[in-house]
Amino acid sequence: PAQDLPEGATVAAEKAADKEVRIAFLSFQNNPFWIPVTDGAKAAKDYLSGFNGTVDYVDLGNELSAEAVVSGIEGALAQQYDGIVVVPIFDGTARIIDEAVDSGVPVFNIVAEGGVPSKRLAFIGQDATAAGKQIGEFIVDRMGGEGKLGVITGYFGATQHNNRMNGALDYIKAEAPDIEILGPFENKDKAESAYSLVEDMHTANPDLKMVYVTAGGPYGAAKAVQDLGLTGKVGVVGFDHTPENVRYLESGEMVGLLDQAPFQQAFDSTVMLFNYLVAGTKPPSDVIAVEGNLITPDSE
Amino acid sequence: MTTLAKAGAPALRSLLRHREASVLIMLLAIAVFLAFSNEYFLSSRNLLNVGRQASVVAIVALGQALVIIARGIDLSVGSVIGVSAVVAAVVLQATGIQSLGLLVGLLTGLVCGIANGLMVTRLRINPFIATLGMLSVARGIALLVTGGIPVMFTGWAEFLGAGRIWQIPVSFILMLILALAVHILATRHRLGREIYAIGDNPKAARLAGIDLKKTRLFVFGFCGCLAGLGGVILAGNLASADPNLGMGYELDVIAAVILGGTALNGGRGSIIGVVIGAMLMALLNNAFVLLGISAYWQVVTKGLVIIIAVGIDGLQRREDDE
Amino acid sequence: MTTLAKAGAPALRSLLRHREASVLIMLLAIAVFLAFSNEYFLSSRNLLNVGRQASVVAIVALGQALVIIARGIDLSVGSVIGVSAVVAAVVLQATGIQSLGLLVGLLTGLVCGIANGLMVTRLRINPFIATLGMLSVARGIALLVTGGIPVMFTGWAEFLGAGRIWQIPVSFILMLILALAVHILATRHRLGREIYAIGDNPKAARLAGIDLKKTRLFVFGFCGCLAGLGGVILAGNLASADPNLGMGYELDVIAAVILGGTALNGGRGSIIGVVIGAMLMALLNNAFVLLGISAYWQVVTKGLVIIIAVGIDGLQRREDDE
Amino acid sequence: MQSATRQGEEDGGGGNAVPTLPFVRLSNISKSFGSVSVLEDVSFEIRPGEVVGLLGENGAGKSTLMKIVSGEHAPDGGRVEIEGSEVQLASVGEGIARGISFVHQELSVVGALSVAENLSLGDLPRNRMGFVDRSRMRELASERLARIGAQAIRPEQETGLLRAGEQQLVEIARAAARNPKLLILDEPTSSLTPREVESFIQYVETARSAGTAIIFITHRLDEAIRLCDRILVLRNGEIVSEKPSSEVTRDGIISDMTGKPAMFEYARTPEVHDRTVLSLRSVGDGDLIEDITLDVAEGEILGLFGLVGAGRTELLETIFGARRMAAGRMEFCGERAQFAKPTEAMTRGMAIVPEGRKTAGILPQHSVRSNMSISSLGSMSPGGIVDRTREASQSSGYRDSLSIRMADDRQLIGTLSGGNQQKVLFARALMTNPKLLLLDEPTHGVDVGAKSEIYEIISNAADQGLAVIMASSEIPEIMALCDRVAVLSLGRLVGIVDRAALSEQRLLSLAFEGHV
Ligand SMILES: Nc1ncnc2c1ncn2[C@@H]1O[C@H](COP(=O)(O)OP(=O)(O)OP(=O)(O)O)[C@@H](O)[C@H]1O
Ligand SMILES: Nc1ncnc2c1ncn2[C@@H]1O[C@H](COP(=O)(O)OP(=O)(O)OP(=O)(O)O)[C@@H](O)[C@H]1O
Ligand SMILES: [Mg+2]
Ligand SMILES: [Mg+2]
Repeated sequence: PAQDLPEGATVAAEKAADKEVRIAFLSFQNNPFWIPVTDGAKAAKDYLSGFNGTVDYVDLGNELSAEAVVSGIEGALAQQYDGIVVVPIFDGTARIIDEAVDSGVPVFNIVAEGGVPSKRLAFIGQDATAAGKQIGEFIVDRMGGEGKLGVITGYFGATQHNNRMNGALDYIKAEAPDIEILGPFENKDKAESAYSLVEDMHTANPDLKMVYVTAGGPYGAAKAVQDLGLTGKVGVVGFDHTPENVRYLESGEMVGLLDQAPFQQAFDSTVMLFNYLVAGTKPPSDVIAVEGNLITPDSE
Repeated sequence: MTTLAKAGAPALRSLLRHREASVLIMLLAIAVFLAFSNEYFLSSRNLLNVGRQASVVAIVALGQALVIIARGIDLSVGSVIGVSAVVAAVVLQATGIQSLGLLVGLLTGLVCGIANGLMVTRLRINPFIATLGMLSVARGIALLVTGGIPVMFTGWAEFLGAGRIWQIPVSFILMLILALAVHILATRHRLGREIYAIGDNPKAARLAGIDLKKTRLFVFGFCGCLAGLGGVILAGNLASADPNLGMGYELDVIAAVILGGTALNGGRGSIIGVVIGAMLMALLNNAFVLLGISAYWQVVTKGLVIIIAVGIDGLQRREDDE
Repeated sequence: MTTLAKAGAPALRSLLRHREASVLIMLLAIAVFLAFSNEYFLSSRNLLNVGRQASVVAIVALGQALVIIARGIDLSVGSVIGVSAVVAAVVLQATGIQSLGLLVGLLTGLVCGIANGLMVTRLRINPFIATLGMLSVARGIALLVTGGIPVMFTGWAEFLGAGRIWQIPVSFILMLILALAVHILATRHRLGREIYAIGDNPKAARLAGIDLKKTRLFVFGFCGCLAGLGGVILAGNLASADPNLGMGYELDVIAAVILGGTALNGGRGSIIGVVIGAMLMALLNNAFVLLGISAYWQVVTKGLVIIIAVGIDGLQRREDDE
Repeated sequence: MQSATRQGEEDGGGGNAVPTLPFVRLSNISKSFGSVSVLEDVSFEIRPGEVVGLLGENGAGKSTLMKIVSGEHAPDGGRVEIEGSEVQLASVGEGIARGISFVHQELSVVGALSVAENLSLGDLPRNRMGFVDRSRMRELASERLARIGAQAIRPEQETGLLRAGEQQLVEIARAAARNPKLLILDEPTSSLTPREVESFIQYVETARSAGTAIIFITHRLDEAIRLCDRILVLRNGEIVSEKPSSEVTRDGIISDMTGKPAMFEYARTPEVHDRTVLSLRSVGDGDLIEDITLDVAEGEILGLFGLVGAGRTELLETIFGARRMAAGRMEFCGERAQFAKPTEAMTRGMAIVPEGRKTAGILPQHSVRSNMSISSLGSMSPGGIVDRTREASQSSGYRDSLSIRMADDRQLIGTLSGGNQQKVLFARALMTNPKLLLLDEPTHGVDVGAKSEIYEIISNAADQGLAVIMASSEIPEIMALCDRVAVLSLGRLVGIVDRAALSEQRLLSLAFEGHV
């Protein structure tokens, strides 16, 4: 029974399963980033139901941690799912993923995975370092190769945040040594903390030109720019096309936003896993890079 | 007593007898250091920023201080901040009535606080556990109400959170007024006096005719209400009410209270100390940015300053406790 | 007393007199519910998973329980988990000697714990503040040691964290052994009895010739050491030592201790209760995964269960406290 | 002081014929806390086998002196010699090692541990594995309890659940168990029943003949005269007299303690009362007391007598709303009264001076003034804000009328002597202008001087029309003050004795009713 692919999805199911195929989709839920992820999983569920596939969306809670991922995979294995789609995010999830694969349950990683290689079927997502570099290029271009750049990172030591930060900073240091970097400072993904940091950065550096927020709460930084009357003088760059962030893109404080095509990641991965289970079709490659869509006020 | 206390003039010595003194000294020491090492530190603009950054923690800490003085603890303040902000924003969005939004924000906080109080007084649940439960329940409600998506929150809340009157942040002014009011409540009002009495010796206070349950209910309700206000200010500052707002605030707030010299086992504490404690925390963050301290050292330094600020006090005191 | 207690057989009533009873009832209630609503719940594999998931919290809670029984509190356990894991991993990576890595992990925890103990006993800093400071300092050190990048951690640690003996997770076995040992320490050993004594009445304990400082130092050191072990297990399970490992664990650990019936103001508490408390927390998480409850309801449910588990106990007790 | 010491040497030993080396000798000890000097130039000594009574008003410095002997405090000046050599004890542990055992005035048992554990605390018996040898511990406990005649206490019981008196016995047993060379007993008998006191005295006799030196602090003069070989009186931190007990008289000791001639034995002339203030009909709490019926009239002092555990405290708590009244009916000032909490009782015109000054009375971190005014803040806070001038003037008024001795009413209450703390609690109760005053052991641990002042306070209150219910274990004070006495036994009212029929014999025989 052929069905139309939902908008934003790119992979179609090859054939219906003879025997019901059960897939567990493990993800988190703590901020708007996850909404399109969930939507993608739900869309895949609807879509695959026509092919004798079941997708159970399992919420791992609102606190992102490797332990939660491990417990989730353990739970899915105990419930004898045929395949698992998971958001591993952290180093330290490789072991349990290997365990699942070794016991015959393929695992598809999405969004972000740790640096340690695992036996997962494939990974679809954005390479954080590459995304950082993409932003770095944008920053250098936008700043004209000089001036002061404030850096606010989510959690010191969080792999994804580190990679996004270093991807950008390594590029900037190499290509535009005249850009002076302030920080990094930690905002623990909090917008209010980003706000205060921008306030203080601007106080100590009246010639501040740009602010790069690697993780949560970029709109707090944008709001500070707005409240300080610096719209047009200081630009904020960050990740994810959430409504809050986009609002400041429209008013001009936010000058660049990179997204991760989360809906597509969720949908495509589930269907590719299904195809592997049903038809033995391997995904096109080990790592399926999702090109980040960088939007700027001009591109709107 | 250390030589420090012995050598000082009588005035200094009498100052040192207050528990908040050592934190004040730490605060001043950092301020003096900053004044010499960064030209912008003493600018009125920077000082006002620090004031604004301290104000939400300080406002919530005012309520927390009363709870702790009455031998309780409220771990739920961070979540109450979140749920109050989103409920206020949702109501505002639905009705468009500014005053209603604000009122509902405060009321949500109050309701959470009263629920804490009832659990402690009626169900006799340990305050730590009761409010730990509320921490989870309130956060969950905030997430459910919004579906996890931040809600726009402008208007009066934005004025409270980000507005300025002659350059002075409104939230800072509000904090000062509230601190004064709570100070008067604590030291001059009958209720405040009874709160101290309950914390000092609950059994004796009860036999002296103080209504323990009513008073405890009041402190929890009041703390919840201030957390609600804190939520409105915080969300207003960002013009957006995020269901995750205020996460982890409880530790900052309790730290401010205890840094300010309030005893965790009740009966003792000053409102001025609480404000000093909150200021110290904000000043530290300011210092990191102004001095450009390297990333990981920021984390280490924060811990050390907290330890030293209280350690000075411990060192100069005799072993009078047990 | 409620009708519940009155109606029950004498055996039930004597059970209910224990504070941990109401949490045990909650645990059983959830287990029965799960057994009916999910076919996989009772599979030995799932039950062992729950055991494994509870084990780190339980192990660290064993130490925390002793600290709390002795009238202290240790907020730094989460960070100590992190710093011990990364130091162990770094040493292992540098030397390649498995035993050394493990030993250094435990030692790092011990050192942090002893530092907490010294701050509390020598500098007379309130344990809440001292360990809050350590929470920051230890995390900062973990970041500095690793430069913020997770370190591979395999070998013995992986066996401890992820290994199984006849299908039973090693960490679960370790937890049971440690729980038994600490239970015997607490109930049968002189040191354990002295810990209860100093928590219940420090003054009387001192007058009876118990060395308060030494005993307090011991409990903080022991707790730190167990947190170190917890760090090694957790990192071993993940085969990777992340400097952010264990972040936020302190609340889970303290909740497990208090759910298990330990009094926050010292002197009372049982080790069996602590294990039950940790099991309840792990079972809840398992239930969420098995039942597919949405994240937001998970948060609400978790809070409600904690409140109800302790509330049952409060309701059936008279107002004996004040 | 020198002469006193010499006199001590001559008479020392009491019943002991062999003149031995003093076990402890203190010379010119002084001690102050902050700027307050508590002990000045105190010298005395005690020999093995001697029982020395240490008497003095509240705050005279008795406990402080003993804390110096036991190693808890270090003296500011002077010498401490033990068995002939000078020592500087650094901790209680060292004192214990030297053979000094101290039963403290404040209860210091560990409530969470069993009686057996308390009895071995600090030296728990261990088996070869290093674990607590529980059967050995229990044996030791039974043996130790039996030694002081307290075999009724079960060793495995949780200590916190015992009565105060029983806890006191556990402490005495613990101190005695160490076979100390010097046993210091700081008001050990204050919460014991007469029978327990008898067994305790027997123990003291045995220990004395075994060569233990004993220092005995008490406010019960008769007990001291009966038990001790020698009596030392401390006043304001100085030893003012030291005599063999055969040479002292009650009046003599009192005038030494107070520095004034002996006080008059208080005896109240009752007035005629008719208006009933409180009436109880078959009141019970469903637990420890039941079926209590009695009336109290305006201006009357009703005594409540009974053995420890008779339920006096529970009755007062029930009246005051601090305990649930499960059965019966209460009328207060002619109206039905059923209080859910003490606040309601207080608004209606009751006030209490509770038993247990430290645990249920004072607010230790508060000033004297705040302690006095805490119950009356409602009446002195127009608009909620406390009128501080009024508070200060009220406070100084009561300070004068109850003659509370202190430097400044803003000092912490803990710095006052016990008697003065008790007067502050009276001031707190009286400041609310009650119609009914409930007193529970109002002179517990209060010295003779303060006692007579408190009697005067109580009597004056009654003269001004207050109804007073006074629970007390001290027969003399009941006899001196009460117009009628209700006697409780095992939670029931066993009789009400009128003043005319009042005698010690009658009270005791009623109180023992129902006891085997
Ligand atoms: N730790 C302390 N700090 C300050 N003052 C103290 C301390 N201990 C005792 N005092 C003061 O020393 C004086 C003597 O106290 P002490 O306890 O020795 O009296 P006491 O003779 O035992 O009286 P009581 O009969 O009431 O027990 C009192 O004024 C008391 O307030
Ligand atoms: N049967 C009992 N079991 C446990 N505790 C008891 C019992 N009876 C009395 N108590 C406790 O012992 C203490 C003294 O008992 P109670 O108040 O009945 O005696 P009382 O007549 O007031 O004597 P006193 O005031 O001299 O101690 C109280 O704290 C009371 O709660
Ligand atoms: Mg004394
Ligand atoms: Mg009594």
